Formats: sequence, structure tokens, C-alpha cells
Amino acid sequence: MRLILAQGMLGLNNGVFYAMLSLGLAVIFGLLNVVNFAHGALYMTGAFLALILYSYLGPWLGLEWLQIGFWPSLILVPLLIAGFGMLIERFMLRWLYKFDPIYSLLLTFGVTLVLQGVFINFFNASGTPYPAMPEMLKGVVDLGFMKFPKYRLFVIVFSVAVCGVVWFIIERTRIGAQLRAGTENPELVKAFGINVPLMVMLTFGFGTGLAGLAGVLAAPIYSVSPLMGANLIIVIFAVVVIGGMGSIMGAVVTGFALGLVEGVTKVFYAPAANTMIFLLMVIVLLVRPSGLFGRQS
Amino acid sequence: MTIAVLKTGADAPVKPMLQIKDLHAWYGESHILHGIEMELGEGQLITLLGRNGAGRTTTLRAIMGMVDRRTGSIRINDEEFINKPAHRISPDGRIGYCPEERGIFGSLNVEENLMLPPKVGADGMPLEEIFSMFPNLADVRKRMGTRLSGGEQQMLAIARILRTGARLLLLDEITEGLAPVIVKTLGTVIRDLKKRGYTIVLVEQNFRFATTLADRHYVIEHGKVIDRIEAADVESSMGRLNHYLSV
Amino acid sequence: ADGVSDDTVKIGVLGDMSGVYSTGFSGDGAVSAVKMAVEDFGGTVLGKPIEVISADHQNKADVASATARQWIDEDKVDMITDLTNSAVALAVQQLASEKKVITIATGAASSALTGESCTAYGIHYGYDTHALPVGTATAVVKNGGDSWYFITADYAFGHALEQNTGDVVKKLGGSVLGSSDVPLASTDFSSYLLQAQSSGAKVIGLANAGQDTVNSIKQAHEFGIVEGGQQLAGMLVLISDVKSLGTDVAKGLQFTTGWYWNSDDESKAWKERYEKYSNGAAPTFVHAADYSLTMAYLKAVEAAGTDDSDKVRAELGKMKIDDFFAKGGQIREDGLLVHDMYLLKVKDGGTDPWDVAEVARTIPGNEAYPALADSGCPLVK
Amino acid sequence: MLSRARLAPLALWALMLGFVLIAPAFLYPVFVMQLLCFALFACAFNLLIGFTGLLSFGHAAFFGGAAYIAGHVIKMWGFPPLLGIITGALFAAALGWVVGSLAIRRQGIYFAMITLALAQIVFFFVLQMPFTGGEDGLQGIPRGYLLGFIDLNQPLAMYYFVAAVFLVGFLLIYRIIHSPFGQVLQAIRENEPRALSLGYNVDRFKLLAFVLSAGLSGLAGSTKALVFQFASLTDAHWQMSGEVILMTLLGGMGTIFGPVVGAFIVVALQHVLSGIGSWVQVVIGGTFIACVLLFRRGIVGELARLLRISSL
Amino acid sequence: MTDYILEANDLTKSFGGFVAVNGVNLRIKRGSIHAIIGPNGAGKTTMFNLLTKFITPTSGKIMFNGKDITNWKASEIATKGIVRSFQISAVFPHLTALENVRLSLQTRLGVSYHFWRSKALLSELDAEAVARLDQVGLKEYAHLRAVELPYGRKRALEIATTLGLEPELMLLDEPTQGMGTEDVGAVTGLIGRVREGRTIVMVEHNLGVVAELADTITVLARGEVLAEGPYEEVSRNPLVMEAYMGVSAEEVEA
Ligand SMILES: Nc1ncnc2c1ncn2[C@@H]1O[C@H](COP(=O)(O)OP(=O)(O)OP(=O)(O)O)[C@@H](O)[C@H]1O
Ligand SMILES: Nc1ncnc2c1ncn2[C@@H]1O[C@H](COP(=O)(O)OP(=O)(O)OP(=O)(O)O)[C@@H](O)[C@H]1O
Ligand SMILES: [Mg+2]
Ligand SMILES: [Mg+2]
Repeated sequence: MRLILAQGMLGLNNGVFYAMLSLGLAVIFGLLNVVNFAHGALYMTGAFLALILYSYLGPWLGLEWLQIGFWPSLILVPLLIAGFGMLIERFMLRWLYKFDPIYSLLLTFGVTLVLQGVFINFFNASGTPYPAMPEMLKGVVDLGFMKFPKYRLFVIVFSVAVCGVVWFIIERTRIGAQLRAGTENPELVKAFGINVPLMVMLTFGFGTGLAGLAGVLAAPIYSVSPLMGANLIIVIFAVVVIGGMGSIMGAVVTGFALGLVEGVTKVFYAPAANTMIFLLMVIVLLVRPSGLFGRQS
Repeated sequence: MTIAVLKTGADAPVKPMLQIKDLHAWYGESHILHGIEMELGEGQLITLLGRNGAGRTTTLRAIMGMVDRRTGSIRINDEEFINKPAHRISPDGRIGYCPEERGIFGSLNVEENLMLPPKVGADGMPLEEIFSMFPNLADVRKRMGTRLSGGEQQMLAIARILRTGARLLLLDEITEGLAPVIVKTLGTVIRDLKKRGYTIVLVEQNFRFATTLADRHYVIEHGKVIDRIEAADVESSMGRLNHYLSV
Repeated sequence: ADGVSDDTVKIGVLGDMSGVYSTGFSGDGAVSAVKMAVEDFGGTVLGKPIEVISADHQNKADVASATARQWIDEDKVDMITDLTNSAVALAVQQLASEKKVITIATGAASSALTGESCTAYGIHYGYDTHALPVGTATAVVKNGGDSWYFITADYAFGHALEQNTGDVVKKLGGSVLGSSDVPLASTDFSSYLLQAQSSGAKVIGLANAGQDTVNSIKQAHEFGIVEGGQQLAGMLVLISDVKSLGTDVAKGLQFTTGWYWNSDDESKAWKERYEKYSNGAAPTFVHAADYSLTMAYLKAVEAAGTDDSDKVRAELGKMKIDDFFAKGGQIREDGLLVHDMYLLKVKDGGTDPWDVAEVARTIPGNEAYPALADSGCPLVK
Repeated sequence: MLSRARLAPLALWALMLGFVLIAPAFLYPVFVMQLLCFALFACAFNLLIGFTGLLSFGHAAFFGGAAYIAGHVIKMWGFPPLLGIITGALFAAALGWVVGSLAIRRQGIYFAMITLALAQIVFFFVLQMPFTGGEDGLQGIPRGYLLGFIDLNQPLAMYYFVAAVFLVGFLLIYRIIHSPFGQVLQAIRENEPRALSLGYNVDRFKLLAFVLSAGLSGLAGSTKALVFQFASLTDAHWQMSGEVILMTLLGGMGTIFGPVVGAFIVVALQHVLSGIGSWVQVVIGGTFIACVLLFRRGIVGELARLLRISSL
Repeated sequence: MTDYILEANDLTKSFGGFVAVNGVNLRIKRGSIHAIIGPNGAGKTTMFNLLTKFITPTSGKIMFNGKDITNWKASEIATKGIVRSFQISAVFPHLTALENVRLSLQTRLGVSYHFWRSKALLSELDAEAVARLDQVGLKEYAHLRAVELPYGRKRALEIATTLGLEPELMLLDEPTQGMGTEDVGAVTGLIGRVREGRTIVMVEHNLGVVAELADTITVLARGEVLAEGPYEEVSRNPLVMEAYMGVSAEEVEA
């Protein structure tokens, strides 16, 4: 039982990343009808930017004292990634909307390869540890059934909050209202004088920014490696197929839940843990092809 | 069928607000509008009449840039709009558009729907005034768009553009599928708006509703204006109109 | 055939240039060591130039074997070395032997290379999964760590290391409670560590290497496992790993290695030369092995008067290998280089940044490695 | 006089056959064999994307899966090489049936994501099944004797065997495209609801196309396993699925010769650039982006357009 | 055999909470042309989709020639004699006109799954395909790709293809939509010609066409049947005038 709880906590910890990434993917897909394959790579880039800002930027600039730590990175990196995402949207994706959405998938796949390749070249394929975990988050908390690292607990709490905020923005504010309206009827929203192309660009930036944020959060846990996003993105796709692209809530809940399921599976039959999510996907496809939270089409 | 020659109204006494010349529009490959010509002075109200599928909705959508392709000339307050991107048309022309299918967003509640279109002018109606004009809406402020009755949706669609400060309103079949009592309310509202100096293009199947309001009628068929009837001439043109519109 | 084929002696360094083993084991460091040896040898042998080429096998056996195949078929490589990653080494050794080309694996550890998968042209130089636990596991069990749980890199090397370590533990009366197989280059070991923790074993044996080892040790600390009373035993640890862990995390860690730069003056001198040669990068024992084997190979070519594989292999078997790296070394029929090993213990930093450990015990070659009679190699039966 | 529309395909046929026949005289045979295996793989993939309009992001599962099965039956069960690769192909077809049945429940972008995820299950199986050798791969697959007497360890014998497999596969694909079945596939790709309204059971056609494509990919995979005497995780990895998409896209989706050209370019590129390490990935990714943005028709597709020929 | 080739009983379809078709009863007389009219969004296309099983009804029953076909698959329905056209033109754009028509003939050969045979064997169908094209005046366009045909001819090609299946029952969704006056005339004439020996159900906004062709008219409004009968009767029905034509009953009287 203790082990189930403990693995469950770890699962939840992974679920954080499933949730944050599928959230960003859902935001992007919802408005642009683009499946952003590069989402995993942007998550990886986020982690690397955090690492670079701390360990490499100073030396590169010849300013040895310059070390941008975790907290500033938590704000800076998502912005940088969002900016990068917006460039991709503005100069590449935008030309593809009028074609089959398959082309945007392939484009972002290409972007993934480029990003991976670049980082493998500069940092090699194995992981580099991120040394700047904030002091106050070092150490463990005794949860009774296990000792759980403070930082990981922070990540869980923080990302639940982020998901909540995103949900609030999308579902409860005027910007969110515009986004949701844009999803429903982009043509009319445009006719109301809202600059939909700009909004699309910002949304893409926002979605990718979330990936960057997840990357920063991941950096102190997993070592930062060029392939960290590659395997994740496929899991995220399965999460998305299971959850359905219907709702923001759906993405988040499915993400956390599947992390949990995966964690608990490790207790019973560890080798199946990797496949568990994919098997669930098969079952969902058989029973409810549009996904758990998806709109029936 | 007879195709009447369009009489251009050179004697329009008011400042022209909207002038359309040789407007063509396409959906994909289908060529829907074949050279629409019309004009409208400030503060006036015109209606577009015609049978189902004649192209009236498409005329409004073409003005809003919501067709796949359009050519010709659309001038609003002497500014050319034919090449404007869709999202600049409403703000630059201070246009409010109320689409045929009402365009209420199901995932937004009434207030969010109301607040969605950005302001295009300073003199938009404040919310209180809107709610006093449509008391029904005040009661359902927090209800989601999908849950509204047809009448409520229609009112919301009109209210939504009044808030923005638009001066030129394009209203498409606002009485469609509504109970007579709501139609009457809408009639009052439109009259009121006209009094306040709004310029209005009304697409209507409900001819009776239209005649009481309009300064002028355009009859559209197969994407062309086939006749133009001034309010004063309606009585004498009843025969012609019946021919155009009845079966 | 006498003389040198194609008028050059070509050495191929097939290593992990970008992956988990690219620092410490393989990578540029290995290429430098081989090149340095070639230069030290004079750049020519039997009057013919010596050429060194290198490639990245990306830890993929198929990439490695395709590269090796082309090296042999097209580029006429005479000897292939490094071969860090046991899966790679096994694949290439097999292929090369079919084509009668000598391979000298260093970074790879699996004892299968000279055991059941041995070949007539395959040599294993430096250490293996049999020798590693002899020092470390023995020391740990003798200290009371008699129940083990393994975290194992899920491929040839990890399984061999787990197997061999388990044998040592059991022989000394200890027990193995279980194991978790972890894919190579994982970044999150937490759930496996929890399994290990809840198994109640006194010792968590890390049957992995490189970055994997570093990450598992780090995360064990992160989850408070060591404070919780369990002991970690890294079965393959490099001094570069110790450095990247930091001595506070690694303090007290014991590990077995094939060479330690600070064990004698000759080694110290070589380390200094190597550092100069490779712009300041310090060598690990794998790099030392790379240097040593290159020298040995070239000497054998010279002695044989040809680069013909059969003759060179015979010379290598006859030679005594006794340099700064291998003391009392001998390459046996099964391809194994038997030499002394060292049990090191992490200490607080000395004067040199690389002075992270002290030699706790020198393990004589015949204790570290099984006797030829006990070799699983079909060639010696 | 032959018209341009007839001459151009003939020229390409001649070029391809000529190359296949004499290539080993001036190129490293193993390299050419690799080219041919990937060319067949890309053609098989193209059957789906180019002629049925389905983007599978999981074709590595069939390529790699078949490689393992062929390797296993040849190495452990002593199957002769030809029977071995046919077994591999049949296995891939069966796997294709399973994956296809699930995936065609969703369309477009979802289809791609589902095939990707399902292929990942296959990947994990390959990783964990005892007979596959996990990360080590399945090594040392003997080439053996073709039909009992042709020694495939002879480089040229092996080469012409692979060339024959390629040509048979290519001709089969050519025939499928130009069969009554192919005609229906094209109809489905162009207007699925219309095909349905004409009485075609669209799902069954798609599934059969999927199975054929999977089986032929399997043929390519098993052959590659025999060439390298190796089945490895790389063959089943999603990046392989991406590579075959690139080959097809680059050469020209929905063209006959495009995938062959695309495969040649990609494989040659990887070969030539192998010295620059991981920059290869960057180049490949960049090529992807360029293809998608600049010439979605691919090389052969653009050529056909320049020559104003409807298909090449 | 009943007099009615197709009967829909109490057919209902709801999307989420929204009921697009609500308890519609529809009976189509054999050999007639039956028009369905009604305001936009009345549920006409949805009706077509239900009748051809492109979507599954929420409830209700569909009978074809006295047989219950409610649970048949779309492709099955098509092969058994109910073929539809689409509101937006539906051809195979990159196939030639001939190939388009041939696809509808091909089903009879039973070779559609034969991936190992050459499509040359389909040429035995060419003569008939050309005849079909001739019927709609497209003979000289046989080798042009469909995408190159003007809009009106595409609709004609679509009808020729539909005819290839020799359907007992044809469902045409707005066959004249988006056409110029001359094309409307041509298509009307074409429908008049091909009605011989079959039943046609059409959705059409162009009342001229409806008046000329239809024997019976069903008026749908908000998913329900508002009126049914011959054109003269329906067009005078005050409910219809109000809901569809937009003139109220008093106006008519006045
Ligand atoms: N998105 C579209 N794509 C293709 N054709 C369209 C589209 N929208 C409308 N049409 C066609 O354009 C023509 C004109 O339509 P429009 O909506 O302008 O008619 P209308 O006069 O407003 O009639 P009503 O609203 O009564 O149907 C019709 O034939 C219609 O079928
Ligand atoms: N898949 C769907 N999901 C939700 N609502 C739908 C769906 N399909 C149709 N509807 C709704 O059902 C109603 C009827 O649609 P339908 O297409 O049958 O109208 P129609 O009578 O054919 O109109 P038109 O003359 O414009 O073609 C419309 O309000 C439409 O929005
Ligand atoms: Mg309209
Ligand atoms: Mg319709």
C-alpha cells in the first residue's frame, strides 16, 4: 500500500508534465487545428534555456558572475519559448493553414528534428544536470508513507495552480472568451474586428510558452537532455487521444490521471508501465473513439 | 422574368455612407454575386429583398470580407474597403454585423457574448442602456449561449453590436423564426435606432416588417440587383414585388 | 601475406561520441588517447603510415555494425577499438571476426566478449563485468551489506554486470532480493529507487554506468534513501562520475577500476602528458587502456612484420603487457587481458582536482578474472 | 514519336532498372542494398499516403517488426532466407491489420497520432520481448543459402537477391496503383463521401490498403535485416517512421518514382554527412521544413508538373 | 411491392441537445419526383444524411421497398439502389470524366478489391460510361479531368455518375445551387429526362425548378414537416407562406 501511494505520487509528478504539455497542445489545437509535434522539443528547449541561462550564458558573454537562476528562468524562459513559437507560427505555420493539417504536423516534426539535432551537437545526447535548484526547495518532506523531495512537491502544486490559471484565463476572461469564440467561429470573430491572425500567433506563443515552463520545471528533476521531449510527445499524443481534444479541463485531468495510472502500474507490473497509456488508448478508441472528453463528431 | 434596369439614385439628398459598385463574390468555385450595385445615405435604412438563395446574405458577408473572394468596389464614408483584411473592416468602417445564423457563441455566456466584439467607436451604448432596451437579456446575463431561446439569441446578437459604437448596421434576417411578439419588439428597436441616426441595411424575408421601416428596397436575384423601389413607390409597385417574391 | 596491406595500418576508433558514454568512457578522449599512442610510436610502423579514423556509433549496435562493415569492406581498416557499449562491442566483434579483423574492446564491459561470445580476433582490454564486482561487492558484503537489490541498465552490459555481481554476493553468503531493468539513458530513476527501497535490501547495486550511474546516485540522495539507511554500490564508476557527483554526495563510495592515475609515478606522468595532449581533459582508466592497447597492437604489428590479422593476433598473445596501465598483463586465448585491478575509495579532495580517491586494495589479476579453465569461451575448450 | 507523357516515365523506368543492375560496379554494394530496402519501404508507405490519403506515423512498427520476426525465424528456427523474409512480410501485414482496424476509426490528424502511439506499443514490445535482445538488437542473422544453393554471403549474390526483392515489390506496388482497387483508392482519396455514396465500403478499402502497405514495408524491413544481419530498435523507432515520411515527401507523394528518389537522397545524405555527427538530424529536419513550405509536390512531383504530365 | 419506395417513420436526429430532425414521417411514391424544401437549417440535408446512413438516426425507422434498412451501412444502401448527390459538387477532381463515371459502373464487375490485376480490364466499361456521359451531354469531355470542367458540367457529371449505379432512388441535394440561369435550365431538363424509371428526391431552394419538376413537395421547418402535397396546394398553404416564403396569412388575404 505504501508503495502504491509512493508510486502514485511519482506518477502524479510525471502527470504534471503530461497535463501541462497536453494543455498547451490542446490550446494550440483548439484554435489553430494544428497538432504541434514540436511541443516536446520546445519543452526540451525550455529546459536547456534554463540550463544555459545559469551555466553557459555568463561564460559565453565573458561575464563569469552572470548566473540566471531558477526563479528568473521560470519567467524568462517561457517568454523566450513563446517568442520562438510565435516566430515559427508567423513565418512557417501561417502558410500552411490552407492545406491539409497534415502539413503542419510534418513541419513541426521537422522543427523537432532541427532542435534535437542542434542541442545534441552542443550538449551531446546524454543528460546534463541542472545545478540551480533553489535552496529553499532542497530536501525532503515526510508524507508519512514516503519521503518526498520538496521540489517535486512544489512542482505538483505549482503546476496545478498554473493549469488552474490557464483554465481561468481561457474559460473566464475576455481573452479566453475571444479564444473560445475564435475556436467556434473564427470567421465571425474576424468580422467583429478582432485580429485573428495576431490572436492565433499569440495563442501559439502561449501554448508553446507553457511547454517552455514545463521544461524549466523539469530541469531540476530530470537531467536536461536533447531527447527528453521526444519520447514524451508520443505519450502526450496518446493522452490527447484518450482525453479528446474537447476541453481544457479534459486535457489537464487526463494528463494527471494517466500519470497516476502509469505510476501505480509500476507497482504491479513494471514492464507494462510504458505501454499502459497506449493500451488505455486502444481501449478508449474501441469504446469511445472521440475520447473521454471529446466532442462527438 | 423581367430584369429591371437599375436606377441610380443621383438625387440622394443625404451624404452617402455606403456605396457598392460591381460587387462579385465567390464561395470556393461558386460565383454567387454577379455585380451588385447599391448605395445608402447616412441615417437611412434599406432592405434587401429576394428569394431564398438570391444572394442577400452573401452581399452582407461580402461587405464584411467573409467570402472566399470578392471584386468590385465597396466604399464606406468614401474610403475603399475591397482590399481590407477582414479584421480591419469592422473597426475602420465602424460596422456592426448581425449574421443570419445569429452567431451566438455557445461556449460563452450572455455577458461574454456581449463583451466579445471590440469597441469601434466612442459612442457605444452602455450596458445599462442595452439591458433597458432588452430587459429579457438582463435576466439571463450568466446563461450560456447555447441555452438561450431563439428570441433571446436574436436580441443578444443585435445588442452585441450596439455596444461597440458601430454606426452602420448590417442585419440579416433578424426576424427569422421568431414569434410575432418578438418581431414587434424588434420593429420598435429598429425604429428607435433609426431615430438615433444609425444607418442600417436590413435583409428581410418578412416584407411587412420591412416596408414599415425602410427608405428604399433593393430586390436581388441570382446575385444581381434586379430592382430598386423607394419607400414612396411601394404601394404602386406591389404587383411587381409580388411577382419577384411570391412563388 | 607479409607486409602491410594497402600500404597503411588503419585503426578505427568506433565509440560513443555523443551519448551517455561520450564523457569518461569514449568520445574525443578515446580518440586522443589512440592518436597520442600513434604519435608516441612514431607515426609509422614497418615504414608505413598509421592512420586513425573514428566514428560515432550512437550506442546503436546496428549503426556500429554498419559502420564497421563499411570500414572493413571499403576503408580496409585493420583494427577496430574502443567499442564502448557492450551491445555494440558484441555485434562488431562478431562481424569483424567473420571478416578476420582484430577488435580490441575497451569501454565495453560485458564478460560475454571473452566468454560465450568470444572470437579468434576479439580482444577485451581493461576490465570486465567479472572483474568489477570482485573488488567492490566483496568489500561491501564483508562490511555487512549482504542483501542486494539491483538497478540494471537494460542491455547486454547491465545484465552481465548484475549476473556477475550477484554471483559474487551469493558466493559470500549474501542474497539478491530483486532487480529493476531501466532503459539506457533514462533520466528518472525515482520509481525504480522506490522499488529498491521497499524491497528492504541493505544494498542497492547499480548495474549501470556513466550518466545513468550519476543520475541514480543523485536521485537516491534526493529521495533521502541513503539517510534512510540503505547503501548504494556503484559497480562501474569512473573518477569523472565522482567528480560530477561531487565528493560530498560520493563520499565513502567504493568502486573498482582498471587503473588509477594516482597509483604510481609512471601513471601520474602519463596523465600529465595526456592532459597536455588533449587540452586539459583528464583521462579515465578507459582512455589509459586505449593508449596502452594501441601501443600493444602496433608493437605486435612490428614484431609480426605484417598487419595480417592472424599473425598479429598470435604476437599479441605472446607479448607480456607491462606498462603504466597494465601490470603483469597477458592477453589470453579467449581474448581477455588479465591484469591487476584496483579498489578505490572516494576521499575528500586532494591537491589535484582529480585526486578524488585512494587505492584501498590492489586486486591481483588472477583474483579479479576467472582462470582460463573456467572461461566460457568455446575456443579454449 | 513518343509523346512526352509516355517518354518521361519510360526514361525513369530505364534509369531505375539500369541503376539497379549496374550500381554495385561503382558503389559499395551494402550501401546500394540499403538504398533499395529504404526505397521499397518508402514506396510501400507512399501506397498509403500518396494513393489513399492516409498519413501513418507508425510505419516503423511494420518495418522493424518484420525485421525482428524474419531475423528470429531465420536465426532460431532455421528458415531459409526467402521464406524468412516472406514470414516477416506476412507478420507485418497481420500487424497492419490490427493497427489499421484501430486507426481507421479516426481520421486525418488523429489517424496520424494513433498510428504513432500504436507503433510505440510495438516498439515497447520489441524492447521487452525476450527474443528481440532488447537494446542489443537481434544480431548475427545468417544470410544462408537462397533456394538451397545460392550462397548469400557472396556480396553480389546477396545484392542481386535484394535487387530482385526490390523490383518485385516495386512492380507489385505499381500494379496495385494501376488496378481496379487502386482506382477506388484514388477515388476515396479525392472524395471520400462520394466514394461511399457510390457504394464502396470505404473502411474496408482503407484497411486493405493499410495491410498491403504494412506487408510491403515488412518485406523491406525483413530484407534489410538480412542485408545487415541485424534487426535493431532503430528500425522500429518513431524516428524511422518520420524518415520514411520525409523520403516520400521529398520525392513526391502520390508519384510512382518519387519515393525511390526520395529514399536515395535521404540515405545518401545520411551517408555523406555521417561525418558531421548529429548535424545530419538538423539537415534532415531542415529538409523537412523546406519540403513542406516550398515544394509539397516533391522532386518527382515538381518534375511532372514542369513536364506537364499528370503522374510519374 | 408497396406504392411507396421509401418510408421514414418518426425519424429523429439530435446533435447534443439540439434536435435537427424531429419525428419526421416521409413517404416517397415510386416513380415520382419528390421535393423537400424549407428554410436554411430546417434539416433537409440532415434528412438526406439519415436516409443514406451518412449519419445514424437517434430514433425512427427507414423502410426501402418494404424492407427495414435502418441498420444498413452507407455503402450497402448505395449498392442496393439508393444513391445521393451532395450539396456541394461531388466529383473525383483528378480523375477524368470517363473514370468518374466508370467508378460507378465498376462495382458490378466485382473486381474492386483485386489489387493484383491491371485496371485495363476496366476498359470493357468504357462504352457504357461514354453512353452515360452522352446522356448528360458530356461526351466530348470524356477525357478531361473533372477539375477542369465548369461548375454546371460538374453537376451534370455528378448526375451521370449517380446514374451509373442504376439507382432506383436518387437523392439530389440542391442540384442547381450555385449555378447560373442557363445551367439551372440545363440541369432541370436533365433531371426531367433521367426520371424515367426511377424515383427522385431533391432538396431545392429554386422554386422555379421545384414547380417544374416536383410531383409532391414536403416542407420542413425546424426539423418538422410543415406541409406536404402538390406544388399548387403547398404554395398556397398559409403556414408555408409564413414560415418559408415569409409572408403572413393576412398579407396573402389582403
Ligand atoms: N458557404 C457557401 N458555399 C457555397 N455556396 C454557398 C455558401 N453559402 C451560400 N451559398 C450559396 O450562395 C447562394 C446565395 O446564398 P445567400 O445565403 O446569399 O442567399 P440569401 O439570399 O441570403 O437566401 P436565404 O438566406 O433566404 O437562404 C445560394 O445558392 C447558396 O446556396
Ligand atoms: N453535425 C451536426 N452537429 C450539430 N448540429 C448540426 C449538425 N449537422 C447539422 N446540424 C444542424 O442541424 C440543422 C439542420 O441542418 P441541415 O443541414 O439539415 O439544414 P438544411 O435544411 O439542409 O439547410 P440548408 O438549406 O442551409 O442546406 C441546422 O441547424 C444545423 O446547424
Ligand atoms: Mg440569407
Ligand atoms: Mg442543406
